[in-house]
Amino acid sequence: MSKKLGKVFVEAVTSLFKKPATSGYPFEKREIHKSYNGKIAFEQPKCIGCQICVKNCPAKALIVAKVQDKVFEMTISLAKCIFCGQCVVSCPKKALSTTSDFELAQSDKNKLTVKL
Amino acid sequence: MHAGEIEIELKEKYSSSILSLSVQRERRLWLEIKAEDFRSCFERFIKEDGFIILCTITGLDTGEKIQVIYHMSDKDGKMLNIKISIDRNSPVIGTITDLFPAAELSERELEDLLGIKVEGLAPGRRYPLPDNWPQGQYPQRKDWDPSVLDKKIEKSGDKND
Amino acid sequence: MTAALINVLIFPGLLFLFVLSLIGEYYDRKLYARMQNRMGPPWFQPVADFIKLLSKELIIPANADARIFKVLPLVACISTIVAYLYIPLFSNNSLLPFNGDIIFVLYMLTLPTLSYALAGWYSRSPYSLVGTMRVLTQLFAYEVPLFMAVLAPAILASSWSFQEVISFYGNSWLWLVNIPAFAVAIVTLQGKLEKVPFDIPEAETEIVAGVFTEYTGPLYAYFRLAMNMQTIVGASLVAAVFFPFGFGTCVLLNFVIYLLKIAFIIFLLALMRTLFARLRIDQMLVFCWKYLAPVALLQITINIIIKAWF
Amino acid sequence: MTKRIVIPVGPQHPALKEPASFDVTLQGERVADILVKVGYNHRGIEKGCEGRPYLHCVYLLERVCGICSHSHSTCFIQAVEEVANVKIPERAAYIRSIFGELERIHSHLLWLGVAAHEIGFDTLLMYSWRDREVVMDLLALLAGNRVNYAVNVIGGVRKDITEEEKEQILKAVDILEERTKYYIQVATEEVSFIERLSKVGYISYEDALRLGAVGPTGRASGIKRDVRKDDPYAAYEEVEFNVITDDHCDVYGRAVVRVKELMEAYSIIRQLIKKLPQTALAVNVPKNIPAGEAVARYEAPRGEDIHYLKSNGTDKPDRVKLRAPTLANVQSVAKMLENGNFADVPIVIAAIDPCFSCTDRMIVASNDLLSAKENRMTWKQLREFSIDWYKKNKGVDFSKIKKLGK
Repeated sequence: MSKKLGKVFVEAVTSLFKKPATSGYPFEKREIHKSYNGKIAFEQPKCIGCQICVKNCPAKALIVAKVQDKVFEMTISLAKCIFCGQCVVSCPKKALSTTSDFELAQSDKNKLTVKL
Repeated sequence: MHAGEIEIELKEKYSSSILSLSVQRERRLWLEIKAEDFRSCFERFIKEDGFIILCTITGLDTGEKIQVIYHMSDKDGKMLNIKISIDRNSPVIGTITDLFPAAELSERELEDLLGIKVEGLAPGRRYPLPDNWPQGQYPQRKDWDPSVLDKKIEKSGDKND
Repeated sequence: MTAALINVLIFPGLLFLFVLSLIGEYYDRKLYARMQNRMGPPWFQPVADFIKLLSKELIIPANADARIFKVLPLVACISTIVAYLYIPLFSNNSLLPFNGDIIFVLYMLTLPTLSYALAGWYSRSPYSLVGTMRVLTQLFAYEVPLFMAVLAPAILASSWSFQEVISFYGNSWLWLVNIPAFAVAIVTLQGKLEKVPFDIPEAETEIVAGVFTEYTGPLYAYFRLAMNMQTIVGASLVAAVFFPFGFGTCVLLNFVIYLLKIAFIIFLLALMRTLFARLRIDQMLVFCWKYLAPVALLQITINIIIKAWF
Repeated sequence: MTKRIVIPVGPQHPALKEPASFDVTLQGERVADILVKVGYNHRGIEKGCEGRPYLHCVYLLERVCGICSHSHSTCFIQAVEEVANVKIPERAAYIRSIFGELERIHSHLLWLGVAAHEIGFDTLLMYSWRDREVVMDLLALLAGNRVNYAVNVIGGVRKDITEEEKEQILKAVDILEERTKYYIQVATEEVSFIERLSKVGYISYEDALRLGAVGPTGRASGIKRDVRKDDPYAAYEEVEFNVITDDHCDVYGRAVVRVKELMEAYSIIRQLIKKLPQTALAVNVPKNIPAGEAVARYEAPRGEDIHYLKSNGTDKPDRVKLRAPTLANVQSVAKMLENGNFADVPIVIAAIDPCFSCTDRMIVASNDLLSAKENRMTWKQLREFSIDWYKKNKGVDFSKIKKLGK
């Protein structure tokens, strides 16, 4: 090994004049990929109420309830959801999809249970 | 040497102690031996058959017996899984920390989770359960009831306010 | 009397130094961040930190000696401020010049370090105890090279007073002779300020916060303040001794030149922080005595030879 | 100096990102003795698996650890597939390997940053974590998540890699390779870095073997073991790569092994992308797995990961046992620190790239049963205490402020 002093000197000094790699998050937002596993989106007309998503959900975050004949309502607990996307894969009618919405924090616990 | 050849060789060498031996696939050998012959066979596996690496020790509760599986490996990646069955009511095994110091944590895990008594294991801190875990509760046993814990939590009244 | 009070409390004493130290902290942190390609803190961050710490609960460990525990941060602050009063900033004269004020300032700057050591000792926590040991060991390592380096220019000027040193160099280029001593002074100043690569006494990943581990709330705020003021005072001291120029008649220009000088020195300190990993205490000792002390000695020898030659 | 002091490093300490306890007895600055205690992070995952369908187990095991999530889920699935006697499609094997290597890249870059931070070299930490974002973004693009990718299903994978994504992977790999070359230079040339790392945490070949060191920790002591070579899984039989070893036996050697492994990972990814076959992504595996047992091995970034599975013919496993690499490595820490400096404790611990979440796997939450003696405050009590404190000491009354969420 050949030893040198201040190996990162050049990089450090040039960094002074570069745009910072970080950004002021809540004010400046980064673009999120469309394929991001964020909050689940639900298309009500497609749902047939088969409950496969509920059964396959590893976190037991989903509830599908029958509102009236052939109309189903879905409730998700964002606190429980682990954003694995298993429900999207499981759905036989493709009624579920992922969105890139990831800013889901709430100061009120009750608001974490959302009707989709 | 192929797994098949080793199988034949092991069968000849340890015929008196082997209960069963099977080759699942290349590099996976399963072996069940008598618990009382374990120590002597184990030493020979290391010295004579080249299984010099101890991967881990698994303990499991089959309902009638407690089984302990020693997962050994040689330098080519062949795995020898040595299974012994012991009495469920007073499970006792001998330590192998004199051969593999690294087995210490695995053996403590057996003590904590299954209540196996490991003879010859030097005293030390328990692992992995907390120091104030109640006596005689072995979570990895099939008949262990986790509600022992739940009841106490309810009683204390503080539910994540 | 009023004038003296103003001098001590407002300018160039407490208030001015307080503001300058906060600006200095911001500048240092921003530079450090930008060199690491980060955004760095917003301008009000040092003030916000200070106010936040002041409003926090003060916890004094049960084992600690409460009286000394409370007094030490003030000792550190006051001795730093006192040192500042004796350094010429933007005229060739300090507020209260006397012969030997260089030595006095150096000793006043040693006091905060000793108060850190005592603070760690009286905290009675294992981390603080190790921190104390390290503070003292480190003090032995850098103090001698620092003294030698700072006094080398004074030796050439044959005086222990700032005023005479500055007027000796006058407008000549003789101060360039002292550049090796300047390098030693900057490195040892880093050691005095306990920053990477010499942040051994408060190495975060080893002993949590070293001597300050048990300090919380306002008392910790004062220690931090003392640390920040020390940066400014140390930089001013080095600037006064090694850059003895820019003391013209226009006060405003002098002020700007003074700011530029300490900005340059703080930049060097931040750069050093960026470039190196933390040394071990034994490596620090070896480094100081094997490399820095000989260089400082060499500088003194050179200065004596130059003096004889003139 | 004869007086000894015991310095607790952990369970909470700035040097450790996860709870583990190392009680270091010091004699001056020398380490006289060290007592290791792990187990703070035991979450009962092994037990938890017993009551869950296989599908849920995969997600649960993926959350054993955030950094090597793919390792644990792949290792478990390999065991399940062996018991069920399923052969996964080739493309699935390739995609698993690609994710495995991407994970190795982000783990090693993370380690480089952490190691630099432990020795106070924060600039290197910032640089390497900045560049780690490249691979994290790539993973977010490919899998939808930055960690816990959820690409594995029993019988194959869930996410495909399209042509467009291939381009992006290759582009990212090029950027990373260039940066890694720079880090190799920094790690092998920067004086202060080398001074802090070389001859620190020495463990000889024999000791490493005896204490069962695995992964980069073992390889830095010259143990040429790598499950990818010894017991190939996924698509590792199809690619060529070197097992990096080093004979420094110290922390410096471990750093060198890791940065060089990064270069191997880039080459593996390139080969895999080039050869990626066109087959189905997954085969169907029935819910009920036949009775049997299997042991699966996986070369996680930190070393060899082992999962044991026993099934009983239902849709739930009978016993799952996992051995994370840290469990094998943590026991050599005491040996490495013999006669070491106290200042070296953090870096030596960090050098095995510890992951105590993997190691422990269980803790019982709010276990009030364990002892009522301990002085614990509930959230409510804590709030009341703070209101009282501010009223008394600062004259501010915060009680009017409504509790969030009520």
